[in-house]
Amino acid sequence: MTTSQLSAQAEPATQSARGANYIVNDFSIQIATVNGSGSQSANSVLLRSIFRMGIPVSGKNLFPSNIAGLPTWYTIRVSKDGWVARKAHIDVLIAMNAETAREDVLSLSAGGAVIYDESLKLNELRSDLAYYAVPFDQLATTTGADAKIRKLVKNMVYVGVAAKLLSIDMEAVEQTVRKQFAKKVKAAELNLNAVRVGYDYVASTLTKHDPYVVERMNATAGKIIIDGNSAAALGAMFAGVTVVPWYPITPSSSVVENLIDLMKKHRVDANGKASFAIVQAEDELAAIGMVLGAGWAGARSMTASSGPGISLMAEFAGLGYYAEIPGVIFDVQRTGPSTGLPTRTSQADLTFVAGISHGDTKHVILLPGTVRECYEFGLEAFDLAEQLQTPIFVLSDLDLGMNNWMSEPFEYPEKPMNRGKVLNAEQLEKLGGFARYKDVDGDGIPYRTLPGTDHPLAAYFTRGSGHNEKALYTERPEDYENNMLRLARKFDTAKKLVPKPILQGTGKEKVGIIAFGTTHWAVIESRMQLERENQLATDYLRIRAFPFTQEIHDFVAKHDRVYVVEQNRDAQMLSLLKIDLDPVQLVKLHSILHFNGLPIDARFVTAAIATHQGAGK
Amino acid sequence: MTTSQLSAQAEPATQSARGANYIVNDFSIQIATVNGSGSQSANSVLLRSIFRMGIPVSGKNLFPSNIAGLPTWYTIRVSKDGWVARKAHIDVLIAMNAETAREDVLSLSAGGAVIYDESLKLNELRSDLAYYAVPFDQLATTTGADAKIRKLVKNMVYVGVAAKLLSIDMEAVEQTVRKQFAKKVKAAELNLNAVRVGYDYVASTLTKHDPYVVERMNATAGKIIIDGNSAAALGAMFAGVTVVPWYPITPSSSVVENLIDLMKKHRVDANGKASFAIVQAEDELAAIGMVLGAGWAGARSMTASSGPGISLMAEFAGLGYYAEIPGVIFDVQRTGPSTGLPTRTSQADLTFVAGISHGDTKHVILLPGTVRECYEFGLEAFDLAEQLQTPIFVLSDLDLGMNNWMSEPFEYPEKPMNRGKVLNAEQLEKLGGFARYKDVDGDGIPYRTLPGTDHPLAAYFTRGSGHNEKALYTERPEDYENNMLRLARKFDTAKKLVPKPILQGTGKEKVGIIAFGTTHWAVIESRMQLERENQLATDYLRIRAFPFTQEIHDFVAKHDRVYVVEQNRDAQMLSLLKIDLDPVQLVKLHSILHFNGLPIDARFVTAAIATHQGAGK
Amino acid sequence: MSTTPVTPKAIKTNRIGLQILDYRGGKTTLCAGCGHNSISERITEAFYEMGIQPERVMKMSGIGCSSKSPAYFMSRSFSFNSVHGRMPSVATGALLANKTMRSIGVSGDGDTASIGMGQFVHLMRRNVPMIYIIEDNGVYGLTKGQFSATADMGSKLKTGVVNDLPAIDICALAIQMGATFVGRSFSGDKKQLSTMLKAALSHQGTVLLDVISPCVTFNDHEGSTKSYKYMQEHEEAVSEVGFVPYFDDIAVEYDASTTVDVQLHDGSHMRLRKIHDDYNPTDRANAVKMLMDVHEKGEVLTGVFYVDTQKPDFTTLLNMVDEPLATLPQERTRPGREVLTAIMEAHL
Amino acid sequence: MSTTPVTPKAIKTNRIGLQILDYRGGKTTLCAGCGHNSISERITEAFYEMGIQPERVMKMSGIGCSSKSPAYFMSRSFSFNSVHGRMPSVATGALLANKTMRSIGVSGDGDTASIGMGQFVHLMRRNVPMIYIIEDNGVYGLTKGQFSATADMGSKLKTGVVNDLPAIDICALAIQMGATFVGRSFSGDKKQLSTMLKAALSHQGTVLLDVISPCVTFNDHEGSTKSYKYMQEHEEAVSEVGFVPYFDDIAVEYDASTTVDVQLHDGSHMRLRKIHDDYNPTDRANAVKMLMDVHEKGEVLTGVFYVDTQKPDFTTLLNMVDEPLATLPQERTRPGREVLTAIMEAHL
Ligand SMILES: Cc1ncc(C[n+]2csc(CCOP(=O)(O)OP(=O)(O)O)c2C)c(N)n1
Ligand SMILES: Cc1ncc(C[n+]2csc(CCOP(=O)(O)OP(=O)(O)O)c2C)c(N)n1
Ligand code: SF4
Ligand code: SF4
Ligand SMILES: [Mg+2]
Ligand SMILES: [Mg+2]
Repeated sequence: MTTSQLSAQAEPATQSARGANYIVNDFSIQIATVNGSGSQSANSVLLRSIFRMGIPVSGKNLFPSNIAGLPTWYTIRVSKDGWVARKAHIDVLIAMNAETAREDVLSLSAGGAVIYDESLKLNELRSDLAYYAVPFDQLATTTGADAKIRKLVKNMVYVGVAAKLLSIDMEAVEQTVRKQFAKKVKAAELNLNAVRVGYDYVASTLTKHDPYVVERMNATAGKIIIDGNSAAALGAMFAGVTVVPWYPITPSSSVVENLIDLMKKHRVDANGKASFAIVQAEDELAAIGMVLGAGWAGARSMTASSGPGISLMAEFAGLGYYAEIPGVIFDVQRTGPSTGLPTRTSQADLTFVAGISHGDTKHVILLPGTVRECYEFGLEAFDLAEQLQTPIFVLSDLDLGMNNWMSEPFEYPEKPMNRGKVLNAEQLEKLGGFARYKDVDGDGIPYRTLPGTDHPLAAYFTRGSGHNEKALYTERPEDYENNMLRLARKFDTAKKLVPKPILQGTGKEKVGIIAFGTTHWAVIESRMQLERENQLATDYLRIRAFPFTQEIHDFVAKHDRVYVVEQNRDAQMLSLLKIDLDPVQLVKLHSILHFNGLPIDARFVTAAIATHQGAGK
Repeated sequence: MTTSQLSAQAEPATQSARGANYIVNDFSIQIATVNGSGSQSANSVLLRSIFRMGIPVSGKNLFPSNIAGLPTWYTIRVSKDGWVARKAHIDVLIAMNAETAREDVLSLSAGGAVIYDESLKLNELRSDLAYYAVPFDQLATTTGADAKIRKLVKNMVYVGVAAKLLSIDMEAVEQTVRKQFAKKVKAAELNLNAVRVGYDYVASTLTKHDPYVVERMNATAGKIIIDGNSAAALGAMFAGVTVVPWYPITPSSSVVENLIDLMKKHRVDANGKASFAIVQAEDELAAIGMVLGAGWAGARSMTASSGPGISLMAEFAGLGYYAEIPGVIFDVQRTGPSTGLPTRTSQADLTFVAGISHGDTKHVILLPGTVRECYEFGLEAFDLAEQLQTPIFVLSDLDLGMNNWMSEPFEYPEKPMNRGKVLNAEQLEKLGGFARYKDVDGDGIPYRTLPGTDHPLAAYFTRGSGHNEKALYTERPEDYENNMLRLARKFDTAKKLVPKPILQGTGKEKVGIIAFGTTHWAVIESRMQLERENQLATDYLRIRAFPFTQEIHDFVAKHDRVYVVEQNRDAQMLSLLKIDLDPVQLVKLHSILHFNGLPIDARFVTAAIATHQGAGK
Repeated sequence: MSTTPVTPKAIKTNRIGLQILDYRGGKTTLCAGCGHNSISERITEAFYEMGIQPERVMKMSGIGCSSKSPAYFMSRSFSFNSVHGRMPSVATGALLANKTMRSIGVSGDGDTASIGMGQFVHLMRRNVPMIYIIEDNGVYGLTKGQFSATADMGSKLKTGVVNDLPAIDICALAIQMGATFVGRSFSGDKKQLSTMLKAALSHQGTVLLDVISPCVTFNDHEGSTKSYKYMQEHEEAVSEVGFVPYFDDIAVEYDASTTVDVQLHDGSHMRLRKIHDDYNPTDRANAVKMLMDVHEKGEVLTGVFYVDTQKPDFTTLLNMVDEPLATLPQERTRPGREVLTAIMEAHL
Repeated sequence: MSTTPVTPKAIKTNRIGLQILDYRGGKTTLCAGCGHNSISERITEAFYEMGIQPERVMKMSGIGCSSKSPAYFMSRSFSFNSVHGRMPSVATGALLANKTMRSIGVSGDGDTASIGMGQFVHLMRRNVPMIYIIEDNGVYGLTKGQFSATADMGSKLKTGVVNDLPAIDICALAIQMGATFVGRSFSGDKKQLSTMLKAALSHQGTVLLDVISPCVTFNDHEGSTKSYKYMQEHEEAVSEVGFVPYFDDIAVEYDASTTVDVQLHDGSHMRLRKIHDDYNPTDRANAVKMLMDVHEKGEVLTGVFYVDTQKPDFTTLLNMVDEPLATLPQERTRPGREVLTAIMEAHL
């Protein structure tokens, strides 16, 4: 089942509190602009103003792989029920880009609204839409803003227009703008003024004739809005990360760029000295090499990258596995090679990362599905890396990492850091030395020492897998095999330590769904749709880590049919499941795949499952 | 089931033509030396002399990862039945290395023979062996050779000693030496003299009291002895390879080093001009980059490497897949990272290579199991690469690539080269242009042009997957998805073009075995053992390529139980099968894994299957 | 050349009857004002003016704003936008396959001096016959403005972050490593850049042109040493570059005491009129020293620093047949049956 | 230091009471006569003589015969034999984690100048505080004798194959790229190498020592420019290197007109007595020029070419706390509860 085989169906209109004429708190807005035009802060004001009114929202930025001048779409989904996945259909369009305006209008939902620059003359394209022509340039001039910044001001004008048309509280807008420009009072006033100009224009000139409105709710109190990369950076900071070599690459750069800001604020001591080193490496080979060097020497070290950079790390990743060195690698997944769709989302690095490097390597992977998990796994990954003495990959994606998501606020870590099995000089003295690769505790995890440990028996020689238990060079077949078996045992131990999957549903349905990462959001919405429209109750298990824990095996065992939904072409999660699950269970698994670079949406999942269930009946 | 859980059992002694006291043409000889001592040519003389007597042989060199001074073992298996897999047990030991002599003797089969330097005093170690003490230094002096080369001469002395003790024809030895030193008559005489000194010493001083002898047969006529890397080089030369960037790495270096010699001889024209470019690159990233550049520009291009180098190629390999560029990559597999066991064999790059690179990549892999296939697939790979417009990986291993194997001679390619779908200027003129990524023929393979094609519509812009059918940049979801689906179709087309698996057995047994690459040799011997000792008849399918062809699905479908035998820890072939086979079939599959760096042997396979069959009954 | 459209009289054409239009590329997607766009224009002109058949040209690049620019000139040429930092190997491979093609590579300072350093050095060392242009803006444009390894010590990002690592002088490095035609120019200096490109097209060997090309979005502010303003204030030409193409019969006079005349491989002449005192474009060690000395002073030298027309290029060293390897017929790449037979006999 | 064994009087010990035995490594597995083994001995001695606690030392390497050698000296130090060509990054990471450690890296010419070029350049540029030794034999020893990128043009393999690409002068490159202590020596020159190593141990910044180290198995024949014989005939010291460690109170006289005295970071003094005319160990551009000039003549310059004691090393630039980052307690690496609360509020 692939994307193009299914066309999304429009949502059934929900009854409005204001009466049948309105659709309240359940629609999506798309702002079509070009990148580099500075619309981001306007879009953010729009998003956060609605959020401030207590209404669940989500924002997704669809941007091109260049710096300025190409079409960009920002979509705000307003959903009283709290659905935050991408919604394929758009209800309200703010058409600021002449280049795409035609196509944008043509793809709107019937009954939709179009706010557009009057020069674009879009109102002749379709008769089933509500049109609002706005003389943006003229209004921008009215604001009295400098010619230099008039382009930016224009963006704030559309915020005002939308606010009035959609009944967004000006009070909420005002608070949002003041918060967003907290340190720049003048800019705040300027922007607010522009908003008002837009607002007033509508009030004085236009009549609303579309059904989309917002109404205050109380569904966002105490919630935060944040992107996954900022959350991951927070996790890393509170995990006590100290060494961060990196190399810029979209969509992972902001993990480290956020971290830099955070660390400069919160990890510099009274003398101005840093408890960290963040280094822009010359490439990803160097970044991962530094991570391993630092991890070997005892630091909590991480890097962040995306597909092409991850590919370059393959040799070192294997060395990390074999030489048993902690380190954390965030892979914020995107689509294809560098000249693929680098600014589109994907979940297609999974199988590659699971076994990255030649030879028998296996890697532990964490799979955050929420911004909160970006934070929590960001924390957790460092404990796991040091406990397991191995590189830990955290697989996020562009949708999670770069888009804005609502979330419960994050909790301060209560557990102290777990620095793993490290022997100090006193312990060595008591033990009379140690064998670096001996499985003392039966969990496959050996003890290590850190460079500088002040004991004549502390040192050992680190190399790949060509060593015996005492870290001495050997080519003996038995030693090699035993070491490989221990590494496999260690991987088994990982199963006990990684985050468990999360079950939703009664646990007693016949049909199960498995998903991971951002696919989650489409799946939970789809479950509601399936239940409502197809009378199909489902259970749902969200996988949060590789290797697979027992719950995953049990889930499949307990269901008659299990849909594995993911955002890649090659059914990567399904493949890993096939390798690991009891073979008798595998007939139950069915793949639902989405891989066109856009975030998966609920309608796609629902249609695929409904069709398949129909066929399977 | 792992190596150490099973200990090999001694072969039942076979009846000798000379009477019950002899074991004829069915034993193994191990020469224990240190590397850098020049024993290679002596060992080769021994191997080839027996071969020249018409007796099937195989030779395996177990060498350390350094240049000189560490223990090295060369094993010659003499097998009238033509078994050439490694045999775990050694019958005749030539102990030249004091460091390992004790252990070497202790690991001999009962009733074995030991030829050793008298100074080593090994004869007190065990009472169940036949000992032959030889004063090697003294004999070497007797030869009258210069002090400088006496060390080398000593090696030839043990050839003479073994020849006499094992009844190897001196005539065969003489012919072998003369052929080996064809261009150095003096060296031939010197060596022959040393052989005779050893021979005469035994004749005059020692009495044979072990059972191992050779007797002329007629089982090697017309056969050649060659290593897989030389064979692969031959294949590449006759495939018309033109651009060969490479970076040295054991055990792949000799692919290119042999190729250099061959090309200098056979691919330089009368004016001394080369029809090729072989370039030592600065690393494997550069090597694969040059392969892609050359393949894009229309050349038949290849490189050869091993695990660490293959890992470094990950990003480019993905680009090759997405940008659809032909190229051939030989991966001569070894064990672990660079500091693993780089001079030991392995089949552990399979899953990594099958999906090498981030994103949804899939690669075509050829899996030679014989030296002849190294040649044939060496040829085939270039046709496939150009037909499919994609990188083709040829997975050999150290055992196949660097050891000596008997083979039928190779056949001259009768098919003309298939250069794939390339449009020239006239065709373009007729067609009025072309769309680089359009699936004109429904096989997923588009047409391409080569740089320099003299037509204004010939050029196109090559990038990864961010393009439409016309090779123009796009970020449209539909275009992206369609292109990905076409690539998947192309991969399906590959199934029709790759070498089919080979079936052995009636095809009607209940138990099947699947293997690939060098595991083949242990499996065929094991089938005989299973049939003879366990009354277990088996069918056997040797997989020769990925993606899997229909025959593989059918084979599994037709059998009740199928053992997948391979030389890695993680059951890599089994994993790929699990992903691709009909899930209902998977319960039948069982893994037999060998991963201690030594080539797998038949006894290991037999014991594993016998045990499992017992358990399964 | 049968496919070249017949041109009506009025339209301006070059030596081989093509219009400038035939050398144009796709519409740029780079920022308005980006230096890279000016360089694309100069490249277009140079190939047009030298009358080079576009189909005989390979345009190679890595990844970055700069590396996109081959899409914006000469659409009739063959182009390969490869991976980040590894264009040198791809370009080398393509030239080995077809040494009869001309090759122009476009890279960025990040693409070359950071991730690409290894391959870059080895391309120079091999003297691979191509024009290698670095569109040098001191930052990673496409990933939004981080410092690259050519950023000068002390230069500032928009955010105020100061670079505390020394800049790599890519020209000094290229000369040391073996490139045979090395110069620097500025995207804003039409005349110099055009002349240097045309001369580069006449050279057989590695031409390395480091073209300062301001990033208007991320590195064109006060405190940047790669801004238009900084370049206007600190550019110092080491020589005036003149060029007389081989197909111009005009004998241009020059003063031998102030001007070095270099005859290039295709018979064209490059005339380098000294401006800088230490200037000697044929002395490698001296050229490196001059660059290092001047760099310390904060000046940006431009011009042709070094040229060597004697050193054989890489394809020559390999002693290949004259025709492209890519399209040699089977008869010339598959040895005969008797060769295999003989080899098999040797292994009997 | 409680764990240091008490030594009976008669046995020779160093400043910190350790015997030379405490600095020994495992038995070498390199070829008898390999230059690398001599270098291991010199390293052992230098650390012993300088009285450096072995546990305070990290031994880093890539892949190659040379890169194995850390196993053959100082077993009481911590060692990381990493991957081919990427030791610089691993060493950098380790020093970031623990800048209080000393770091010595051993690499080969293949490991550094071929596959490792990218990382090498950037290590130099950062002036990472470590001693980086290239055991330079002009070939890949461990893969059986192919040319590396430091092989001289025209030098011959045993098989007769001639190298037709120019050698990379790794010292000239290191100086240009920013290393702050750059010299060349010869594995056979005990005195010079020992002295340079001891001085190197007193320097805070990147020390690059290119040590010609003949490969007796693959590159010690006639026609090689990296053989013992060639070195004996062509070595030309640029200066005599003297060293007065900080813990020796002796004031050694020297002639300031012929000798440059360099005070190193730990207070030791290096005395460089000029032999070569152009010698000025504090002039970067000049040092590069001298090396390039001499290299053309086929001579092999040895000695300390360049030293800069002013430039801050990389760990200093990063302005880290004094203690190793690796072992900072949780209180210093996990900000307090109130920090998270405030951040959460900002995102409300
Ligand atoms: C392996 C890899 N790492 C990182 C990236 C992300 N990336 C794209 S362009 C770029 C830097 C480009 O800088 P430069 O070469 O200076 O070009 P500019 O954009 O400044 O012209 C980076 C880091 C990538 N595409 N591939
Ligand atoms: C990625 C990778 N490529 C290739 C190799 C094979 N290899 C091992 S050592 C070596 C060259 C070593 O040369 P050099 O650094 O000069 O060291 P030497 O042995 O001469 O001391 C190579 C190519 C490897 N281990 N890893
Ligand atoms: S970001 Fe900079 S380099 Fe990139 S296109 Fe814009 S101005 Fe040019
Ligand atoms: S091969 Fe050469 S470099 Fe390697 S150990 Fe032997 S002599 Fe040394
Ligand atoms: Mg740049
Ligand atoms: Mg070397």
